[in-house]
Amino acid sequence: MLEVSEIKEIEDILANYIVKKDVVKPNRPAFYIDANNIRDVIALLKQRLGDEAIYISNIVGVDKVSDGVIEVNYFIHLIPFSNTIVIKTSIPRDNPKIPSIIDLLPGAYSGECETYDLLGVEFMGNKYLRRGFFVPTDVTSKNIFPLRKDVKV
Amino acid sequence: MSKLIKYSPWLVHFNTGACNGCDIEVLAAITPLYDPERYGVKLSPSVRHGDILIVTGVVTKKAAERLKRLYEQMPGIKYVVAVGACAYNGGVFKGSYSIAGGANKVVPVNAYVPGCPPRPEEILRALLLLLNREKVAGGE
Amino acid sequence: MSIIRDVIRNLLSKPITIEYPRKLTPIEKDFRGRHYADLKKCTGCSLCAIECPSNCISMEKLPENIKLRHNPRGLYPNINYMSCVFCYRCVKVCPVNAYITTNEYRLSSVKEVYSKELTIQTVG
Amino acid sequence: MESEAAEKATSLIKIPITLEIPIGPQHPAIHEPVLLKVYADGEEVVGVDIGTGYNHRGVEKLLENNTFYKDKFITSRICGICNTVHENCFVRAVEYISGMEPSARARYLRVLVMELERIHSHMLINAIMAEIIGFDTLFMYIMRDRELVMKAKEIVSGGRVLAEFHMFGGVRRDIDDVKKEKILDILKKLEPRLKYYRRLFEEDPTITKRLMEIGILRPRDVVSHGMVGPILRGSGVKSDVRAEDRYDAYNEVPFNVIVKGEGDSLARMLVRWDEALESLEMCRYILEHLPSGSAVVDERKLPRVFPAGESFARVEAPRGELTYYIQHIKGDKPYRVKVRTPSFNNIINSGFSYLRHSIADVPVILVSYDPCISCMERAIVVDLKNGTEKKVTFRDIAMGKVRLR
Repeated sequence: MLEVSEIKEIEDILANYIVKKDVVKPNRPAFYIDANNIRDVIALLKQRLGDEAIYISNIVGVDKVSDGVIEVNYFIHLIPFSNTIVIKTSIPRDNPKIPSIIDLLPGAYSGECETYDLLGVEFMGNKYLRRGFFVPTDVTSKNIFPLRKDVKV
Repeated sequence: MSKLIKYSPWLVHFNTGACNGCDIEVLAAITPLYDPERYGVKLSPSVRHGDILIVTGVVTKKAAERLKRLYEQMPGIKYVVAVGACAYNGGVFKGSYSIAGGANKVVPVNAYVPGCPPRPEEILRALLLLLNREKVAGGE
Repeated sequence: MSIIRDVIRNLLSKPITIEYPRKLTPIEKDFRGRHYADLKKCTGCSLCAIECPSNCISMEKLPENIKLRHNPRGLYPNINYMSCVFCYRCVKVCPVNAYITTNEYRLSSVKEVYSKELTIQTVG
Repeated sequence: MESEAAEKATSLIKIPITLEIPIGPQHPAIHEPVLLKVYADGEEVVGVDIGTGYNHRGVEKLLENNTFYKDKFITSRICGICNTVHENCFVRAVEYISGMEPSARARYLRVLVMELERIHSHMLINAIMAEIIGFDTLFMYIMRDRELVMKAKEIVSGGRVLAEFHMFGGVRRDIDDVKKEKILDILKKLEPRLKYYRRLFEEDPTITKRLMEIGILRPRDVVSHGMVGPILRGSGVKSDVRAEDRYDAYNEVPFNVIVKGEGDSLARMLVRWDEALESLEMCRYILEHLPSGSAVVDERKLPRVFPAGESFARVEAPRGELTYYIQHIKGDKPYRVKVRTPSFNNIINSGFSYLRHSIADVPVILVSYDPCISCMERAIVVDLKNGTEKKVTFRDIAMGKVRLR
């Protein structure tokens, strides 16, 4: 598990980016950051903890219809601390754009392509985004992103 | 079942988006423990020689037209066995946007094997039922 | 070290094949097989039909000649075995434990197989 | 990843939709609908594009439209070979939100079912690897011995493949002493066979010649591409979710994490054999130290509505780290469920690892990742220069019988 000292260490690495702190059950520290400095946060983590220390475990897009925002959460696993931290960002729902981290962490290729195909989040700088990565053609032809909440599929 | 393929039907197996639970049961059904080769049943090296098409999995829309093309590529006398609850009408995945909802919506199905996944013996017995080669004990 | 010794030993030993339809394979007695409702206990509350993950239980009217005091609505669950995934959610969630479970797995056929006759037989 | 590699490639291998392992005419084949476009320059692979989407069943949209109880049965059918692990991860994610606590006996039984599944999943992929390199007899032996583990799983959970064993707050069935004895002597029969196969994979020349030094992955590449599980541990990175999260009974059951440094296909398969042996020891420990108490939970008294919350559960699937993220606002239906399976990272991000290998090694490397949507059978070899197309079976590629130029 993640001791307090380790959380302290991560916090001061990311000190000037964190907007709000939170905990995702059971004990994953979560940090809200502004959407367009995701690249600096990942670069900082890689540089401070080393190349073999972090891998991107998961990219989750959540469509929050009520407050008109798409929440993009990056789950990054830190091998030395043996726990996963969550970096939460939120982008406007009508024109969801966020810088891609595929050149920093090539592991994000599958997560970004899927989030684009299912939720329509545009990852700027990732040239492998295409519709039909997962979704069948008759849904893509109607230009629908199936995981959007206001969509009838 | 026509006389020509009654004694050596070859299988073609197509996974139209299954959780591969049925696939490993089809795999177990063909290993020597149950040994379908006693009845001449074995896997055909290519679609062109296949007689029985085993369909597993919920037929996703993307895999549906491949299933149709595969069915047309098979020679004249052909039978389709839908293995598992998903191949019948989608099983627990009913209502999802990306499935065509059952193999009988794409190809004519001759026999259904219920279960999730069905036991290997049950898959073998369904083939024998289709072949009506055996006074199959129990069940109809 | 290679596999030859094992191969020779297997060549000389008896084949492990079970001649399936003639000799039946050993099945655990609590293997999740065919299950059907017992009308002596079923109260027709249709909770199993709501809870079934693959929606393969349809509640049907009892035939006219059967009147059951504990089943005022006169409904009983009819399971479509082709679409059933044998997860036994209905067996576990039934408030009166009205399901009879067997380890019968030989159910394949050319058309749908329902649990209607078995359920009616429990009373009829 | 490498579509710009197409220019200098001289031939392109398009592997069509039905990807089956070429287990020869009389063998079964696991067909998984994935499309692998291999751009080859002569014999050497220049680029690989992985086409996905044929197995997409829209599970996440389905999970949002169904109650938690129906979701438990849908999640355990996402992958048939590792269904107890999917169940466990989803059930624990909900337990973190709702605060339910399974009893000690239930936690032990959960680990027992997951470890039995790890043994049969590792045996299956080693059998398929033996098949890929043309070692048919070994495939048949491993599949015959795997039936023992399926019988043990049937005794514990009532189902050969799909165990339906977990429920929020505990398990759905219990085992008594008769079943315990039956499983113990199954494990006693299984142990010599597993040790025999492990030694065979290490010393048999037909296997080591094909697997050694093939698909070497440096730790830095493996971690940066987000690959998980035996691939990570085969390249010397010590990261196992069971040791990190210590969920269920993994803090009480002694086990050690297997790490090998070579990073080639043989190291990955040996990590899997060692893990299977480790699981067997854990199962034996669990059966002998099973705490008393009630493990079965009464599904009639479970709450239908859960408090709002957000949880991220991780579990060590046979193929790697499997994670479930649930966001729940109100009612009995989750607001968002994200399932990230190990093969999602291992296969889709693995395009980089086939480079500079000969085409005959592409199937070996692909199967060493234990793809849950795996394996290819027939390839259409397109000679870009004179545009001829040639149909060749994947087995011939794997056996190196294909002369491209």
